[in-house]
Amino acid sequence: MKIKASIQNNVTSVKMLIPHPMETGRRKDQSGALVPAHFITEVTATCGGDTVFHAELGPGVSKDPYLSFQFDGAKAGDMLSVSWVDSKGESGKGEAAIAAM
Amino acid sequence: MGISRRDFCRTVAGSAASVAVLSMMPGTLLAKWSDKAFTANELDAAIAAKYGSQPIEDSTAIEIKAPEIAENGAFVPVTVSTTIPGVTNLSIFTPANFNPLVASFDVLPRMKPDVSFRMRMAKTSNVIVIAQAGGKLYRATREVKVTIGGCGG
Amino acid sequence: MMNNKILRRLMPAALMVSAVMVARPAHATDYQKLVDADTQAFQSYFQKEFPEVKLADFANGVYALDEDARTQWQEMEEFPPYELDVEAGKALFNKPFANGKSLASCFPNGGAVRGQYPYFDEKRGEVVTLEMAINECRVKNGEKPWPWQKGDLAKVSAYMAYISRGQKVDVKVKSKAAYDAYMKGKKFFYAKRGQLNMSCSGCHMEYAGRHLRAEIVSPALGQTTHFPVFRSKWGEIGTLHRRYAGCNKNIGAKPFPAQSEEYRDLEFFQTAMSNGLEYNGPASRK
Amino acid sequence: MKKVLSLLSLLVLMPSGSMLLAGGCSSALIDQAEAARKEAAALRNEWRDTASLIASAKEACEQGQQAKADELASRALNESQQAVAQAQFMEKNWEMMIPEH
Repeated sequence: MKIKASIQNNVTSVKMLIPHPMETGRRKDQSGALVPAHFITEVTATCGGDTVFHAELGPGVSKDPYLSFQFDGAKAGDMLSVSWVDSKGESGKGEAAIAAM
Repeated sequence: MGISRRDFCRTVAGSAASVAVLSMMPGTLLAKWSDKAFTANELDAAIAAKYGSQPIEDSTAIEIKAPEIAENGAFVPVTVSTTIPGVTNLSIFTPANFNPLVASFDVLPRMKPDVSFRMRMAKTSNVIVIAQAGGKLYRATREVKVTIGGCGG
Repeated sequence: MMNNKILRRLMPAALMVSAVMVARPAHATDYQKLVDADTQAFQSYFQKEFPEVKLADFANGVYALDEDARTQWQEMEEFPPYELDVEAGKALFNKPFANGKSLASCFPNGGAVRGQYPYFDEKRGEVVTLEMAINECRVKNGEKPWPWQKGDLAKVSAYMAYISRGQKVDVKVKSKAAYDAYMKGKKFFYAKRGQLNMSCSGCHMEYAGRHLRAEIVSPALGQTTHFPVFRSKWGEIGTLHRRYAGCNKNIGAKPFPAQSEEYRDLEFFQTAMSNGLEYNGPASRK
Repeated sequence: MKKVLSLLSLLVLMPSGSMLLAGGCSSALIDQAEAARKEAAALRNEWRDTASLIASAKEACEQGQQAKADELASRALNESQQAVAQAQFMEKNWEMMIPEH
């Protein structure tokens, strides 16, 4: 996954792109068979021991989900950790240092 | 417009890390996913499953930034923000989708009630945002027209 | 309808065309000069059509012409979906072949060579595109070529375009053979084809910026600068020739294979028409 | 999809002689349409649906649906002839299509 985190006026802006098919379970493949549902259900971000972001997603979120949020109380150089789990129990994780703007 | 590669943050996504996360990830996190709300097929049922049945007040303090005409229903950029004090959750619904609940964001203490993401829209429909604050529910609605792509490349 | 259109244009155009054809200079023909004159006329067509749009902005396609679409596009560009492809393309570019070499060993300047393609290879007597060069490098090193339209080839092309951003489009036409290829591309661009009797120019010049059903038609100027593109409709990254094939299908013509002579000549012509603009691929499109 | 395409092209490529042997189907109209399609293809101006129209015509012919086969074949023939005329016209006149401002 790709994460961009930057801080300006004490507000940290986070943007992320998570490679994931986000299959709705309602799409048919070329042979006409239904592709089983497979989508990210939860995304969590932590910084300095605090959970600063928690989202629940459904199959209505676009393929390769893009998520953006803002939070307070971090400083440049702090690490932001992001993790996700999906409907099959698979998971992923990424990290980024918060850059000064 | 060019984004320098140097601006990209260092990312770690090794398989070892993934395994570690999987084992660290408490089962409660998975169980917590609001399955009833996400699998509901009707808007009202999805809202009720998410928040319980209670009155919803229309609010102008919720802003939905979304295109008037979506370039493509597979990637509709949406930004949701609110000035309602004490908001703890922002959820986005669209009634025309098979599952109306699209995403639900908890507004944690350090977080701003301001999120962006990209959603799928099956056809022209409303984007409905419910904000939860102090046990009350607030709602804003915005229509997005969805057309089918063709000669725009 | 065909006849109307011709009658409308027949007289002045025919005279001009024959004047050009008849005027044979005594010394060797300066093909570049002929091309440059075409480029100038082509670009001035768009500048007259859209006086408020800066020339360089045509590299941004339809988003140069439509505000609402531009806003959405800019939101996509906040964190464009092709960044994942650029990253994957970089890995593929540096990944060793079975013989220990890699794509990186075929291209100078770390692969930042987008600006050198397409070009006319005088020895081979044909137009060489970037995608072609990538696959030829693979074959030369004993690897199988990638499929032309999407996937790994498009990802590597996206990476190479990305690290080449800002390079100037500068297609050179120096010989009779190169000019012949250019003219084939030019003919392809202007000739009507298919069940709908439509041409590239009919839509992307005469209808650029206007609505075709719910779509706003993109201008032909700058179209080749931003490929490959992540197209929301595809849900993935794809090459210019994939888009050409899609356009041909839309007008009821049988598409040519990607990297066919037809599409390479078309790319050659179309890119020459954008001479002076900057390469800005990859891009996201709807 | 690929399979369908190659099947189609097989059908199209199959000479009418072998069709006779295989299905006992013969149609002058189909042969004419196929010849015209080839002419358009040689001019690099084949239309999108011609080949599949011919394939459907052959299929109908094989199944003894002569009227349907003729209808499809004449559509294909008409398309091919238009495609040839279009190519010939454009060959001479394409430069007049260059829009002027």
